[in-house]
Amino acid sequence: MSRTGKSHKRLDGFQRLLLLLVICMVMLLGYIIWSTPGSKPVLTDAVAQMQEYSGVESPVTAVLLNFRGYDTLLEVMVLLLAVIGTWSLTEAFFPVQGSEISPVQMGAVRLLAPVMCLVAAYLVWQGSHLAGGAFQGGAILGAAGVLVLVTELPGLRTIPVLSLRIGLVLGPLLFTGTALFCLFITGDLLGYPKGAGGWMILLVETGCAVSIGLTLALLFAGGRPDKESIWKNNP
Amino acid sequence: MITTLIYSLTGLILFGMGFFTLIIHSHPLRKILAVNVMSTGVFLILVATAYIPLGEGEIDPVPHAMVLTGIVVSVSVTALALILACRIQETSNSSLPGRKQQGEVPEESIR
Amino acid sequence: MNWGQWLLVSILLSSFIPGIIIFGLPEEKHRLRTVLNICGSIAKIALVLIMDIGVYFGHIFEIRLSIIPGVELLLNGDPLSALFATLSSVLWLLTTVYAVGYLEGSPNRSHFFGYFSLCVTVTIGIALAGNLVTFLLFYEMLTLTTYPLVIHRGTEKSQRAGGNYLIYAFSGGAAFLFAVVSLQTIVGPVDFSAAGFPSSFIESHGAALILIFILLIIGVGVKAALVPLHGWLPQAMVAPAPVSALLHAVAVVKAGAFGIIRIVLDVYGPQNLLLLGVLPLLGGVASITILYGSIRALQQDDLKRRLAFSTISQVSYIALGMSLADQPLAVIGGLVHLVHQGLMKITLFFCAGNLAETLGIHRISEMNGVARRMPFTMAAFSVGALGMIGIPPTVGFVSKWYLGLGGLAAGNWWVVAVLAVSSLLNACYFLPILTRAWFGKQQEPWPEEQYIGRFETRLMLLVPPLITAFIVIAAGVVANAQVSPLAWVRFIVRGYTL
Amino acid sequence: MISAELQAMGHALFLSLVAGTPLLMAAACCTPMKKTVVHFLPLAAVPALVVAMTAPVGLVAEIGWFFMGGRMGLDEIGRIFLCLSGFIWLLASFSSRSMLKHNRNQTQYLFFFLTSMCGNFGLILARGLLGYYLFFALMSFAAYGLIIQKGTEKARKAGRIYLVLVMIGEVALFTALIILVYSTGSLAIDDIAGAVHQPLVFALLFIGFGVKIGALPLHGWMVPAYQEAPIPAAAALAGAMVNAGILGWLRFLPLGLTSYPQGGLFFIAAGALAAVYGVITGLYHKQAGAVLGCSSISQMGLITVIFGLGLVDHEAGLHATPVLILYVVHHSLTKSSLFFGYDLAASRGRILSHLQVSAILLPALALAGLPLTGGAIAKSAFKQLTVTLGEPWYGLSTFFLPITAMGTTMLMLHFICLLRDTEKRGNSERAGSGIIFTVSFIATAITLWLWPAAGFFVSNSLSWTKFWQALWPVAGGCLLFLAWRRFFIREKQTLDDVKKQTIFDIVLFRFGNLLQEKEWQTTQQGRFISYLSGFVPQLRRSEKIMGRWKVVGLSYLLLCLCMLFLLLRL
Amino acid sequence: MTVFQFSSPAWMVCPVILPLIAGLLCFLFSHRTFAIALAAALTNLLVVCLLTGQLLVFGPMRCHMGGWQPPLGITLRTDGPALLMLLMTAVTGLAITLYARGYFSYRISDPRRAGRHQRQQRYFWPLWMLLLAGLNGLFLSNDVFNVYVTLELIGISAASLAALSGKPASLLASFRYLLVSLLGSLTYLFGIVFLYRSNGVLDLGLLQNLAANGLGIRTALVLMSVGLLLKTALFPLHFWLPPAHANALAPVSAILSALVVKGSFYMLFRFWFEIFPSTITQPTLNFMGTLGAVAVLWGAVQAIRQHRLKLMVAYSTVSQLGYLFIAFPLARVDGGIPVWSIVIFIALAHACAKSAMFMAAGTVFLHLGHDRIKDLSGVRASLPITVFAYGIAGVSLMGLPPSGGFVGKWLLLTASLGSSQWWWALVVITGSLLASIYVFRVMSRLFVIPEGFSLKKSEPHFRLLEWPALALALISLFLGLAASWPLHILVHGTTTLAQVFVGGLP
Repeated sequence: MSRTGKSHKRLDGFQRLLLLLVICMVMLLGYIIWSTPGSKPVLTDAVAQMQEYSGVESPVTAVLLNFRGYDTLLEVMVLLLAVIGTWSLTEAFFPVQGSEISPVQMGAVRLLAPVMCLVAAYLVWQGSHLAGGAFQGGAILGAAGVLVLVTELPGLRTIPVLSLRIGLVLGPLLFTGTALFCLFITGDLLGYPKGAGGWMILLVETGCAVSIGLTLALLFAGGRPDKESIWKNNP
Repeated sequence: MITTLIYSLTGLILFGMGFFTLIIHSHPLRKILAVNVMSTGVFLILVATAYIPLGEGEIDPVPHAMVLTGIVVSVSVTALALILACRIQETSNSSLPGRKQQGEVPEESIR
Repeated sequence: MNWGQWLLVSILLSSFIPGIIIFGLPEEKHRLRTVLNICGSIAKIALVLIMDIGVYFGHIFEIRLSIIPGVELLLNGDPLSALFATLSSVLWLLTTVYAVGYLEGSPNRSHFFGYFSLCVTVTIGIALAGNLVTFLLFYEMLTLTTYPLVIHRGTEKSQRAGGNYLIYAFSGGAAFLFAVVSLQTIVGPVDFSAAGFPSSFIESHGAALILIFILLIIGVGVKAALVPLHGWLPQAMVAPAPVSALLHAVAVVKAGAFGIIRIVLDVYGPQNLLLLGVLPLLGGVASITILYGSIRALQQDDLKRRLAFSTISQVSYIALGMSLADQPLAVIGGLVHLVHQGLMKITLFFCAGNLAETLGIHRISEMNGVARRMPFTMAAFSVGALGMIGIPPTVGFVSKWYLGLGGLAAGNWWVVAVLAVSSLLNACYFLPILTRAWFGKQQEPWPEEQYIGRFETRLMLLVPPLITAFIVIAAGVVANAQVSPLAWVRFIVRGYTL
Repeated sequence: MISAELQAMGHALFLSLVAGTPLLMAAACCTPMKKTVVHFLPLAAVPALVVAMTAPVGLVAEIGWFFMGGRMGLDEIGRIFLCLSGFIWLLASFSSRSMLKHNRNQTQYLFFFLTSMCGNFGLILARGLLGYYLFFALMSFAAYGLIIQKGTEKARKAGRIYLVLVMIGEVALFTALIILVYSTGSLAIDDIAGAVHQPLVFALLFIGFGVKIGALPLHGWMVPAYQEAPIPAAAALAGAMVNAGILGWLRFLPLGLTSYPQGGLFFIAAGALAAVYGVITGLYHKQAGAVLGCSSISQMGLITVIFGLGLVDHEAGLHATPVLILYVVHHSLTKSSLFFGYDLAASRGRILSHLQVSAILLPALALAGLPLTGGAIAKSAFKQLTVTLGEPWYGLSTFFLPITAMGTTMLMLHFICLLRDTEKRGNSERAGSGIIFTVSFIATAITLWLWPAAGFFVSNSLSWTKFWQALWPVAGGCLLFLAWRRFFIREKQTLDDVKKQTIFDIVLFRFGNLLQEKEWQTTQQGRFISYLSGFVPQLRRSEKIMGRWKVVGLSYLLLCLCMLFLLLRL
Repeated sequence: MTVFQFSSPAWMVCPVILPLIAGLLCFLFSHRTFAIALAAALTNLLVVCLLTGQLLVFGPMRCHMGGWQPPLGITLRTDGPALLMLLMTAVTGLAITLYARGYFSYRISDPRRAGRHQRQQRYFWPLWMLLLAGLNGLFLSNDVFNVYVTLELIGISAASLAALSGKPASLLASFRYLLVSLLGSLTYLFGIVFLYRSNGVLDLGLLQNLAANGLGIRTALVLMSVGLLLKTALFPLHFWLPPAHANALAPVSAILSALVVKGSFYMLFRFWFEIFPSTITQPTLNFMGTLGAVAVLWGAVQAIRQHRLKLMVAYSTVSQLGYLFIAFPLARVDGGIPVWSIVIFIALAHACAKSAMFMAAGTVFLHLGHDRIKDLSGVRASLPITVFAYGIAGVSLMGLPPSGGFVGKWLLLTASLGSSQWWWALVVITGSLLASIYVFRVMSRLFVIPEGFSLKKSEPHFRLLEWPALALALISLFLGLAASWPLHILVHGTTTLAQVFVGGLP
């Protein structure tokens, strides 16, 4: 059994049985995939038809933030939830105290971080017509945040907790606010008013990108900041 | 056609492997990774479906949006799970001070 | 809602509201609690009497409340329910008075009296139930409301007894539920009516109906303590005496017996049962119970346990009467025993409680000469015991008489034999108690003599058994009068075309 | 109309007084008035005598509400019995009154005394089945209180034996009555006359009333009860209450209307055996009361024989009835006067004068049938009856009657001897016991002579042959007794019925032990739970196993596959 | 504005958006979080009542997100089952909100660990509000993929909530819960893939109208069902539930047991009974019924032998969930009341009763500092209302009349006996018998006041702990008497469901 620590070397009978079953299952599903070639999605045409009303040119963004914007709204909440969850669990423990950081790394990060922010902003803007958008931008931002965290630069650490919270909530709140605003204007949740779709989506995406970036960075930090907005084991 | 099939089957195999790892291995990190592999497999199949019916360059944007959402969800859950695992490790280590350096969660507790 | 419906509701509320208020009362306000209890019970008696009169003159009391299609709550005042309701409400008043005296100074009284009132509410509900679903509702609630009373003492033993009680009661309830639903799926919603369901179903669903009948009887038989299902009753004796009185005479056992009556007379109807041919089964079980209970009672030295086994035996007279459902005389005997057994048994339990509370006597072997110390209590006890044996002119004789006549009319000689043997056995376990108490010589001091006062015990403990003992004799002596349990039962039986 | 109703009410009240007076007085015993009750005790029996003397025959009163239909009435037989019982109860209450002056337990005694009196009177007047049964039961159970009065171990045992037998009798009677009522559909005694056909009912009635008169298999209570009861109570028992059994037979199996030869044979056999048995066992008793009890068994045996003869056919029944009543009257008076004599002896101690001894000897030998006494008249009537009935019975009586007479003589002499040895009971001499005895003695001596209804039998017995026939057994008995006393009596051969194991004990202890208190259903709380808890380790383990990821994976896979198979219909 | 009209379908978004905003605000602010949450819960209840009124007046409604009709956009809709679930969530949620307030303020009043408890409260509110939003979203959703997102929302917040207490046991349980939840979601997503491949639509309404007999659809259904079953903790996959539910904080336990499992079950119910009823075969239904039956018995037996109160209650959930599945094989019985409505009704009754029971258990835990069953004696003296609530909730779980549980069981019995499948009836009856054993095993302890017991005064905070539990228990009790009302809502206007079940099956 795996308890002995040799699990990765040899499989016992039970595990073999499991393996067999998994293989059966995979083969069965594979057969089904193979035998059902798939039909032409109804949606594709619809998306193509409605593209022009969506306010953006990229179909993916249109689906994400307009046609199925409600999904995305909830999804942003999922991300926020992850942060709340981690914060409720533990305090941040990164970075490990006392590890030496080479000056090269410091320098590189100092150089890279603003560039990454720029790239992120570009990606968000680009999202309206090409591949890109809030998530991509947010990911880059998050990476920048991680770099800053790794190098113990004061950037993130000195931000007060309240500001962090605001930053985290900014995107979702903006999104929800926009949705509600649309509800009042057009009677539909996220039903962007005609013509206003483009910039509203951009607004939402920008807010979300900031929040997503912050979220990812804070997830990396692995816990809540303590009260004085300074990481627990700040030297 | 065949491309999508290959993608799909690869995704399926990834799913199966992930699943097998999930149920066989007891280490929390492995489990988290296994789940990630599984989700990757599912995303792969999903992305593959986007190509199916259309010939020239056009893709179905809906699966893409779905995959994007899925990835975000996966990231969130992974993060949460990792931190949970760490926390479990911390608490179990604090109860067993001798094993602090080992970093291994007792298997019994995870099963 | 017309006045009749208000009456039904207020009959239920007259004990429910005091019960709820009592739950909220602090422990110290015993005076207020007593007043509430007594007022509630007097009001209930008055209301029930009004209903009796109404029923006698043919007024229809009925409330229907449909829950879902097929499940309807129906409260109904017919002569049979009036009988049970009157019995319960009268005995409740006495038991309340007794309990107030009995529990004087003991802890958790507001809890006790709260459940006490609820229990009676539920019992009256059983009496008034107009269909099987309503009956089931109150039947299950009865288990719940009596359980806290059974474990009132809080000892390990009482908890075990309570647990056992629950297991039995809930198993019975489960069987009952199963049967009720099955019956409904076959014959549709069943209201209690003199005719029973149409006999056309018997041809199509004979076997199922027999099975359902057995299940129904098992369901109510648990509370009525028919023999294989009686195990909880002797154990429940750990409860305080008023609770035992309540269990045996007013509520639980009676509810079971009443259920048997309802099932036989109103759900199936004697004619259908005759066609199905299941009545001998009931009769057999009842006879076995009668004899078994008596024999077991013989072996007990604990007074209350002996009384408990005696209850097992006596309540089955009712079942015996019902097993001869096509014979009006037997039905009269069974029905009237519902009242009579209640009166006699409550007397006995009051007296046993008096002995325990005043002198600390729990065992029969400690009772030598106790009648000299407590003559009135033992006089009441003797009346109850003689009634149980069936000595005229007590009420016990009246029921036996009608049962025997009914048995003969049905051509079942064994009924008379069972009655005779059971009388003998009853004598065997009651007469020694009496002789001990009256003519025995006190050899050692009473186990714990607690009360020394003007009367032999507290007045509130003394009066209820004397009243019930008086009724035991009086109801027998005036059995033939216009107003007596027997007369009412005859009135009931006239309503059935047997 | 109103006057008729009033009259009916008046009759009802009049008849109710007979049983009601003792009952009311019994109720008064439970109140602080009990001291007064003692003084007026004899008054309780007075209404009975008054009614018996004055009420017209055929007086009937209905009390509809009473106990499923109460019906009272006085017929000829009832009048005789009421008269007899009233007289004996009167004497007994006088005697009791003097006894009670020194007794602390008077309330209890009074209560039971009065209650049994009430029962006795009530059953005589009852014209309904249930009424008869009610008062019969009342009397029987109340008599238990009298028997046990002394409170000694022996008395309690005697009471217990009595109670068991009474209970058996009650149950038998109940069963018999219920069958009778079922088969006739009526609750009135008059309607069931001659309705008894089933052997079962016969047997049940024999048992039900036989207990009261000590018929043979059911005689066990009599000796100890007479021995242990206070003497006035014993007198009432022997003189009045016993008769209730006879009356019962007469009521439910009215002679002349019922004929049942086999049953009659059974009665005769049982009676004859009892007659002999009573005598033989009596000789071994060393207590006067017990000896009287045995004599009662024997005499009642004779009465049973008479009754059995009456059952042979209708004709015989008509003849037997007066004989039976005659014998009953004779026996009651004689036996009660013997008890009062015993009382006298007991209150005086050894110092009985010869006069007194010989005075007691008279009723004693009257019982044996000494010529010119009631006994002789009764026995000649008996013989006359057998003559009427024809051969087998006549032969029997010529053989049987002298033997019982001899035995009774021996028994009575034994009694007298014992009486002389009786130790003084009580603290002081009781006033009036002499007077009471005298009254009863006179009654015994003259009643039959003065009773017009018995005139036929009296005149019948007055002939030399009859005289001789009556005398020789008595004389022979005397001789035999002397011989027996001389040669056979031994100390160890005394019987003490009280110590015998009774059915009651057997039921209580043997039977109970057999069934051993096994709490197989009740001791274990929720056997179901304990049964479940037997599985606890397995359950816990399996639940743990189900939580393992591998097992989870397995079940997940299996679930997937199962559902795939089910849904895809592969 | 049209939006605020009674007839406006836009009210539908409120149950999602309001808790969402409340959650964000709760996270943002550190004070007055309770007030925000309470306001959201109350408004939620009001809106749901309004929606119910809407349903009764106008029948089922649809609300298109962003104004896009399906297949393009996402649709929310109300119908009977959805509204009943919403009502259940709103009522239970309100009670839990109040209870949680009492719970945390009691714990914070203990100075020793005030900090930790304050922190727990701090994060409890946003998590709970987002969970509420997720649940409401799930119940309203009419889109397969949207369901996935809401499931994730629920899963993550539930796992975080389960871990809130921070004890090792709860962390472990929560970790496992998270993984299971993820596995379930992935399986579900896998199912969506098949669904999308076969039909290319995600809207439930459209899926329902398709001739759904293809291999892909069936596979999709299997995968989605298995994923949902995993989250619903049906018998062989229930392993994660008891530790997660039992080790969480009391209000969290109530949420998890009463609401969260119902969410995934509700979707399963929709797929099986509304969307793909014609795809489902009777053997499959029997299979589910069998699993349900085993769950009923297994859960009850395990509950009987637990030594801790909360674990017992958790196992009772396993058992009670089985009842929902027992109704499956009876689905095709046509009678007075369609069986699918029974399922929802049972879920409703169970939600109220179980949350009341967990609340009571939590209060007892707070009061005594432990929940070992054998040491529970004397609680009645100090917490009479809690014990009463426990008892009434127990009555409903046991299925004694007149509780909601009784009516549910009655309907199940009627259906099973009416279709001559008496074995299900036997299981139902046995299950309730076993339930009575485990309920009263505790009850007998709670009721007893041992000799020389010194009364522990209950504190003012307990008012907020005791009354919500009692209220819910009473609701579960009187649900039986008012059963016709929820059943009326259920059937009202859901013609599609009704039609399918009365005659639309192969």
